[in-house]
Amino acid sequence: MIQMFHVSKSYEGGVPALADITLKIGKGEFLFITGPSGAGKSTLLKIMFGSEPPTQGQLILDGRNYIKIPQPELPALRRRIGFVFQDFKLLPNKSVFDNVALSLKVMGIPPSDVKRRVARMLTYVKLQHRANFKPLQLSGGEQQRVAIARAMVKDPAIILADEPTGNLDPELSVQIIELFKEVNSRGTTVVIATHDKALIEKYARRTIALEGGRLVNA
Amino acid sequence: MIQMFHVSKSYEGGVPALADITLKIGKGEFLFITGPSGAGKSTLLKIMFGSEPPTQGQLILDGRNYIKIPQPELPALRRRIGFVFQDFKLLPNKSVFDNVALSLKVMGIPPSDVKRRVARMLTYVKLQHRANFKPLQLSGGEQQRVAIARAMVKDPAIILADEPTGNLDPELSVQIIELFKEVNSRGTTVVIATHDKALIEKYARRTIALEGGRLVNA
Amino acid sequence: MRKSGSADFVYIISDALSSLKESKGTTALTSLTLGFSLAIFSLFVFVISNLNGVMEGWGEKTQIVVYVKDNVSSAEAMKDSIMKVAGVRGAEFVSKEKALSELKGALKGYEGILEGVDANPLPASFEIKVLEENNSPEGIAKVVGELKARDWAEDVQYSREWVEKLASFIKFMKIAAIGVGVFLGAATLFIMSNTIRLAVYARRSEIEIMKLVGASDMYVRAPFVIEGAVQGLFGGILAFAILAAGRAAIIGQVPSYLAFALEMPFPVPVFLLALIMAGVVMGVAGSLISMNRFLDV
Amino acid sequence: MRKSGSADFVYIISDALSSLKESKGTTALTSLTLGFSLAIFSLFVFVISNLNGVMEGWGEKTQIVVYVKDNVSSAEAMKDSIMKVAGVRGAEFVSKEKALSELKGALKGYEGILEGVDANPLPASFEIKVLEENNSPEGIAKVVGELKARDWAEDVQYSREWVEKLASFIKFMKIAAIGVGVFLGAATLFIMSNTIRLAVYARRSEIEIMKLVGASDMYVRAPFVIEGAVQGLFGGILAFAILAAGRAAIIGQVPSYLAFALEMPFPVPVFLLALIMAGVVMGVAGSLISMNRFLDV
Ligand SMILES: Nc1ncnc2c1ncn2[C@@H]1O[C@H](COP(=O)(O)OP(=O)(O)OP(=O)(O)O)[C@@H](O)[C@H]1O
Ligand SMILES: Nc1ncnc2c1ncn2[C@@H]1O[C@H](COP(=O)(O)OP(=O)(O)OP(=O)(O)O)[C@@H](O)[C@H]1O
Ligand SMILES: [Mg+2]
Ligand SMILES: [Mg+2]
Repeated sequence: MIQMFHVSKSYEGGVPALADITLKIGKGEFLFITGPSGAGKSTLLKIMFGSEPPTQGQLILDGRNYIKIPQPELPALRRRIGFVFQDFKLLPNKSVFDNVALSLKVMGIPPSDVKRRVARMLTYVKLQHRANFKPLQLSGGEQQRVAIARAMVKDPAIILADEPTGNLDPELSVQIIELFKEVNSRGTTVVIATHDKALIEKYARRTIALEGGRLVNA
Repeated sequence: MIQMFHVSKSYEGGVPALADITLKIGKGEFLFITGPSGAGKSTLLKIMFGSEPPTQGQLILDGRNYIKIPQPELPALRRRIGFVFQDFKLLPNKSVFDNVALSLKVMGIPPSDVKRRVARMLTYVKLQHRANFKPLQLSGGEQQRVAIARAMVKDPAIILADEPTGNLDPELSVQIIELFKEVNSRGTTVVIATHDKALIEKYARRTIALEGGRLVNA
Repeated sequence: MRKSGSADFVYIISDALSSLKESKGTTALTSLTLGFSLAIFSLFVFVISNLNGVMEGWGEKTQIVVYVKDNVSSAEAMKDSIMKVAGVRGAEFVSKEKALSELKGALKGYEGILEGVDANPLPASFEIKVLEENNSPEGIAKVVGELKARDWAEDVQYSREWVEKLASFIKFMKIAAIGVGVFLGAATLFIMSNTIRLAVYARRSEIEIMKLVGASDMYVRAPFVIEGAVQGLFGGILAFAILAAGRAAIIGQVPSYLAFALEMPFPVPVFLLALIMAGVVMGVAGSLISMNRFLDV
Repeated sequence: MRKSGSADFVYIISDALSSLKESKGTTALTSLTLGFSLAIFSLFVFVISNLNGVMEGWGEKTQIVVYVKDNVSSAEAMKDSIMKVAGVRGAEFVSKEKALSELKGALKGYEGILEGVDANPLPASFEIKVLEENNSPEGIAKVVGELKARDWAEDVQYSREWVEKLASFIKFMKIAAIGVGVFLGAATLFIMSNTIRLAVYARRSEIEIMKLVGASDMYVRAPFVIEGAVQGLFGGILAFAILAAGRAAIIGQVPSYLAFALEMPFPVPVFLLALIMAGVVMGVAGSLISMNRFLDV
């Protein structure tokens, strides 16, 4: 599903964020990425998502080989990937419902389906009572759950989640990971970047660790 | 130092976020606030900081009784309180150094002192090599540490930290809490809202828990 | 992998409309700026169109006078012959008698001066008007040359100085009008595009997020197109309202011999439509151009 | 608790300056808009000042003519007497001989008509100019009344129609100029304040964060004041440059008898300074007013 060969990334200003990453993630896999702050976890996820081009190396998504994913293909690719951003990236002027619905609307799903699926998804993340709130009227953890709902509602082929439980209490964190496990069991590839040792230990899935931009176990 | 009597808070739209909170935090105390997502932790901190007025009840800060803290007194109050915002609130156009320096500059500290103190603070949070970066060029955890540095650099009388380790790995989290402990041992009152059970257990300080806006143990 | 369905278009429009509601504030500010800018520019167009009319009127007054020999040809024959000259638009016969009575009028109060004069010494003449396109020093010279060749013509007079002065004045006014027009056009375009750019700039992160969620460029553009169109529509109507109100306020004060200055150069609906169209084109183009560089996410 | 130290002011200024660097983009856009708006408004002021000059020139031409009886008084005595009338600015004597030669000039080619005339039947006269402030139908009438009372005055003539037409024209032009001026002033003010408001709006979260970190209102305002001043400065200079360049481009094309239309109404440095001051005042006031509502955090 996702393969990387000798991928390196340096940001402008010469900061090396990733160095020589070779990695294979199979279809339907459930993978944790861990590592200290600044190790390159978010960068790795952004490269898979096509929002940061790698400086070197190659990326294979669905058997297609990319050096840099061309701009016109990005919308189609992104509709297949659910991304939970570390900083949420919610639209501040839209309600919780509309933020979640957006990722279905851009795919052209009919309105009645959208309504049903968004409502169900909000129930899963326990935000049904906040559907009409704007993001700035929510607590940190509530915003994070909106971001999760938006990524999952479209039943994507791949879910990339960047620190999805950083603002959630342990009980809720477990419930969210259970949600990820459930969609994973229906065939979705799930990649989660996290610091939460407790979760990694509890679920004991394949885990890769980054440090200073390098894989330290794979 | 901080006392609250029967404080309630309802946001516009009628959402009750806090109900009848009576609470006393002594000078030099170290307090954890915990509770599930949406319980009202951030709201409680914002009331102590004067950036959200309570709907009901009274607040005593330094022996002065406030119903609502008047606008002209806020700058002086805020210079005495270091606040780590859950969403960081960094100035996007200013460098890491300038973001941290700002909270000293607004107090009129001389430039040479500012330089020295900011540099030392950045070393404490392990960001000396990022001093000239802009916030958007930082990883999530790095941004969080800038926010922490900005709150601590001015040696405030009170530190209010909202989920300060949500984006940090466990080792770094411990180091940051050690920092808080150190300033606390020099007399600073520290209040930390956190979900991190491991930290709470490890440090075993006074902990209050909120649920649905109510204190469940005090 | 789902392909875009038929609901696409509906979403694009309905989302764009609801986004319009969310950004009422900046849309209103931008509409006002567009309106005022358009009003300034069309005030200029208005003044210039009417000035043009005045200048054409002056042009009409340029006259050539042919004094004719007594008893050589009939007035009708001479007039026919004059009208055949290329560039002549009209000719009016002034008889000897009329010439004398005009002189008497000019000497009013001192007619006595003419008492000793028995025979009428004044010649008859034709006052001639030339066509608009011949109303230049060269054009006039050509007509004068042809008229001089007539055997019944005693003398041909025209004020070379007046013709040249008028021509240079009209030329200057045209250059000045073009200069001011280009400046005002550039200024209003600039102001409008800057305003739109600032409004779009405030929403750059929205554009980024939409793209990250998988929206096509069209989906992201739609709200800006509709917003630009609405701004242009309101801007155009506002510009029209400002001008109409200004004209209404001033029209009672105008002495009647100056009323021409406030004539509408075009029919009112054409004017309104032109303003709206100008506003919409500018609003839409401005929005699209301004947002384009944020699309590359 | 530390009190604000002496470094305060230095920080406020230096931070404001570095914030200016960070927001170069919007500052440039706003400067351009300010510049163009100011240029539009001052183009109008420029045109109006010069038109005023022209109208005053016309006013000067209003003349009253007093025809005097032969051999009653000396020219000097009559002139002195005329100059004593309130409202009279100047009087020019036209002798009988000059009047006759002027008539001959008017009849050029047909002087023969006057051959039989021996005695000069034309009277001497004075052409009189009135002061600016008397240049109204009533003012003229008063002067005429006084002149008629002189015993050496044969007749006093003036064109009532011309005086009234001119007065109503000037009145109309003044109303129109005020109307257009008010409109342009309002429009440019509006455009500038909207532009500034949009630029400030894009930075509202910065203001909030500064306040949350404990910055005083003054500290938060300073960058906006300085930015507004810089925008105004550049805007004023730009407006001046546009006008100067436009004038330079057009001045070669102007026929000499129209050169007055391009005269600078004020000395150049005054004009530049006025534009800069207008820009700075608008920029600073606009910034402060726009940001104020975001300060309440
Ligand atoms: N846009 C950027 N420009 C320059 N450097 C960047 C940029 N984004 C990230 N970096 C740097 O790249 C390194 C890796 O960042 P990344 O966000 O991938 O870390 P991370 O593992 O997600 O950390 P965290 O756990 O703190 O979120 C960091 O040192 C960061 O400073
Ligand atoms: N500006 C607001 N307007 C309306 N409701 C709000 C606003 N801010 C917070 N709330 C609501 O108040 C409740 C408490 O929010 P608060 O941010 O205090 O929670 P929290 O304990 O910090 O949660 P988290 O752990 O998720 O950050 C939430 O249900 C939230 O939706
Ligand atoms: Mg990260
Ligand atoms: Mg919170």
